[in-house]
Amino acid sequence: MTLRLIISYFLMITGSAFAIVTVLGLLRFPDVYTRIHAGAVVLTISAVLVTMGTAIYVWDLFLSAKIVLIGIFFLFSNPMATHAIARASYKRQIALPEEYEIDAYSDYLGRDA
Amino acid sequence: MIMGLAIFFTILSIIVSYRVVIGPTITDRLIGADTIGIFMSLVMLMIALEYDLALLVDIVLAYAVLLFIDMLIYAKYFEHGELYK
Amino acid sequence: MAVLEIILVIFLVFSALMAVYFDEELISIIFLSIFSLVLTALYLLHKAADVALAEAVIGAGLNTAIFMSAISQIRHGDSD
Amino acid sequence: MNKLMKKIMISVVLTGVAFALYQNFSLMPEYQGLNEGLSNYIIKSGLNDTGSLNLITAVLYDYRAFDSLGESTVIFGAVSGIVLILSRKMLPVSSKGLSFIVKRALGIMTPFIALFGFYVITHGHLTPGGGFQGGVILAAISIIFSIVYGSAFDYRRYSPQTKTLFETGGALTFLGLGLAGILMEGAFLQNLGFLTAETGTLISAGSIPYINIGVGFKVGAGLAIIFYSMIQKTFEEDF
Repeated sequence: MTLRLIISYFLMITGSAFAIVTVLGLLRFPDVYTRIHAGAVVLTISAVLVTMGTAIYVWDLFLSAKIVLIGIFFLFSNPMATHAIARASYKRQIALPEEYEIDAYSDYLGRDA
Repeated sequence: MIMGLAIFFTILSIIVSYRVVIGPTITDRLIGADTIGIFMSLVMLMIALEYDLALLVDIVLAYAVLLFIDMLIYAKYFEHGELYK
Repeated sequence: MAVLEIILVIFLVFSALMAVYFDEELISIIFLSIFSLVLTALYLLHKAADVALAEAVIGAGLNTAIFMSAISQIRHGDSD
Repeated sequence: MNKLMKKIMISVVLTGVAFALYQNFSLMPEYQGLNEGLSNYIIKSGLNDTGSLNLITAVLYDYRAFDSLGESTVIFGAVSGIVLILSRKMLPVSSKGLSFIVKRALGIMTPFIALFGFYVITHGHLTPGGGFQGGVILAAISIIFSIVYGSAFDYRRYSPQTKTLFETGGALTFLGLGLAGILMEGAFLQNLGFLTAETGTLISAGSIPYINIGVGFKVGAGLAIIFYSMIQKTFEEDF
């Protein structure tokens, strides 16, 4: 049980804890947009932590580089995909309330056209 | 440890598929499908590590790329109602 | 190893049943992509790397793109 | 006169096909039973015969390359049918696309996706993958263009003429390597022996990497044509 294995197990277990938080958020949050928040932020950090842990676990130059590449790809792709889905569902008025107190995004969209 | 993590993520994705089945709006289902995709690609990574085969990691990368493109296609369809715009 | 295989097969059958169960096509497409995903993991578990890559590429990328374009052709006009 | 020329050309092509088929049939080994012969033979001596580490690629593009030619012909037929039915002239192209964040980020990510597709294609004889899988990843680039940046961008960057050029170029590469096999080795799609290098390097395994590149371009361009034809807007005036 070297230090490297301890670090990699720590990263993997932390990522798994974040994954549990993701599932709890997806199942228990009351609203669509809060669920999107759970699926974007926490899921990304979970996937990145687990991939970093596995990259330290294997500790081989090319294989670790490839796994780190997968982690970087998750870091970029998952927030962007959830952003696109959230924007689409905002534009299609899915599960939005009737009246807003603050709605900054519609001002932005009106400027963006 | 590695196989335990793979089983753990598989069970988590089965639990998430409850949201995909029951989700009231289509956005819930899409977010659930995205979550299941990332969990299962982590499962594939664990399987590749368990067998200690470097060439299985390519498949995880290919799947991650195509999952992202899938999500963009869904988002395009729900934003514009068609794929042409 | 055997436990993971049993869980994956149960998940596979579940997603296939759900893809047939729903009436709306979009949900069926989502469950079909989940189905091909689980099938890819099963192929990887049996060390069939080439088939797994083909299944991932076709099931995830190609099927969804073609099905979504077909749906956008069919439903164009009444979706708004 | 025109009909006569057509008949002469058809008979010349048919004679060529008959010659290739006769060459192949004369080289067939004796049937040895299902368990004894084929799979054990390929596992035992596939590496020596072809120089390809990935035995599935060895089967697909060396032992059974004629089948792969048939499969890519099927894709060609599908593309032709879909384009014939669905394509329309004078299209209004649109460039709305997705949001600014996705556009800017995919501008950074798209070259790496293309690089990964080329990696899967060119390492087909060393790692899992090959022409078909890498070709689908290349077709995903065209899908990204028409999804994220709007179909006008896809039309401007890779017009349908360019895609057709890529597709026919890939098919002609495949056929040309087959004819080179006839000329140099004596059978259609025989592996070219003089291209073989040390096993495990990138340029080895005879003509398999070049067939992979041809099939990759063909499949990628064909699927991009199918997707671009299928997302087109239908006009109400047409009906």
